[in-house]
Amino acid sequence: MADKKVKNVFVEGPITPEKIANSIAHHQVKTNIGAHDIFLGQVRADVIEGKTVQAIDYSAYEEMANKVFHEIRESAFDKFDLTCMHIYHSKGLVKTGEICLFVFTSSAHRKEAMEACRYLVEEIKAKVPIFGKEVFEDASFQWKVNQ
Amino acid sequence: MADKKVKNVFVEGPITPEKIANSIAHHQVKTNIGAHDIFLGQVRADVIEGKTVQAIDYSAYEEMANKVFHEIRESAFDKFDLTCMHIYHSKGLVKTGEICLFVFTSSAHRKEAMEACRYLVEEIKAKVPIFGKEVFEDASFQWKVNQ
Amino acid sequence: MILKLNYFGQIAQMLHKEEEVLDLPVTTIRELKSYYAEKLQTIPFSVAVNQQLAGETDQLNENDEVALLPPFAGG
Amino acid sequence: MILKLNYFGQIAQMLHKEEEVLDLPVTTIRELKSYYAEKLQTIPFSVAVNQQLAGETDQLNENDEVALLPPFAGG
Repeated sequence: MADKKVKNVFVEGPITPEKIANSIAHHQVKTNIGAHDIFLGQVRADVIEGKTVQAIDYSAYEEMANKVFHEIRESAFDKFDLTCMHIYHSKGLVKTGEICLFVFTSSAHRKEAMEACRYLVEEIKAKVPIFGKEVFEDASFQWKVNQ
Repeated sequence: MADKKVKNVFVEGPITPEKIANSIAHHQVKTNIGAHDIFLGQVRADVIEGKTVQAIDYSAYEEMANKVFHEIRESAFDKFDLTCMHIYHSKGLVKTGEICLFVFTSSAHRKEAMEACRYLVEEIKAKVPIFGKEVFEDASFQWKVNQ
Repeated sequence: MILKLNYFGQIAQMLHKEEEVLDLPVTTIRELKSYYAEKLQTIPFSVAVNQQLAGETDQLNENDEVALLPPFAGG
Repeated sequence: MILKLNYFGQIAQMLHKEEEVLDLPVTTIRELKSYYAEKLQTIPFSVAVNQQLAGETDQLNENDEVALLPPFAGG
């Protein structure tokens, strides 16, 4: 079910639990699915030199990012026997405790769904031009860098 | 945050997307979490000798199953640096497309959450005394066996 | 030896009951398994004693809660 | 060579702009990188040309869309 059209992965602000529930519910008609794996990235209240992160302000080179997301999706469909795959990433402000990344893989069997999900998360972290400003309580900030 | 009390893991009937959303929402106050991994088992409409599965009727040796779930939880807390862990499994009838297993791990970092989730799913499939009757459209059935 | 027996899934279906108390001529899990092997024909099963999986050479005790467990299907 | 430059994140912040068109004395990514290295000081960056990550020896062409990308932070 690889889809050739480049989709918009970005969501303004946090990804809500309701959006995740709706996405799960939409898959209940696909009765060839036996396993879903969902990865959620949540903004952490890290303490850096005595100051606590309040939010991350995400920006991206959106047009390129959506193309890279598309390439990552296509390569995952090639590597793994998946029924469905969905990726959403926040742009703009996401507060601590809120969700900024939602990766959703579905397959007949658990192994494929789990391996694909992990692959996608690593690829996204490494390859997509998304930038994050960690904003502290006193409105100072620092630029986040993925490990 | 290992919990010594044996919890009841069983839910009557399918696990709803709303339950999953609520569970995610409850973790938004835990701002030391950076990554969640969620595994969902969904009942597949397998075709076996020309007959299509309509539902799985789950039963369990419940008291022992809850103890085994507890042991699996404790061992996962020992092995992985987790903030939270939740497991729910259906009993009774779960129709195709509905969710019968919900495993939810949370950690500061993605690696721990993902490895723990995978560990839990494998342990659950191998060790918990849960039984499933695959019911076909003509009301005949066969007993499911985990691979 | 008096044992409280619990049957599950396909085994309960085949034996037409979920539990019974029996006085059985067995003292180990191996003996119990061979006692049931013929009743259960081709159904593979494991045995739990007092809600713990038991090994072949484990001893049984009077009034133990014994469960006959067909293959697991959780998830 | 006329290039359409796009700056992101920390780079946009440091240069006080998100885009500009410049005529730069560079023909390869390596030359472009050394041109910007001193402006951007310690910020590591990669370069995308027409929305594809570019290698050091890639050639630039007139009117290319060039993006300077600081370290990624998605997820």
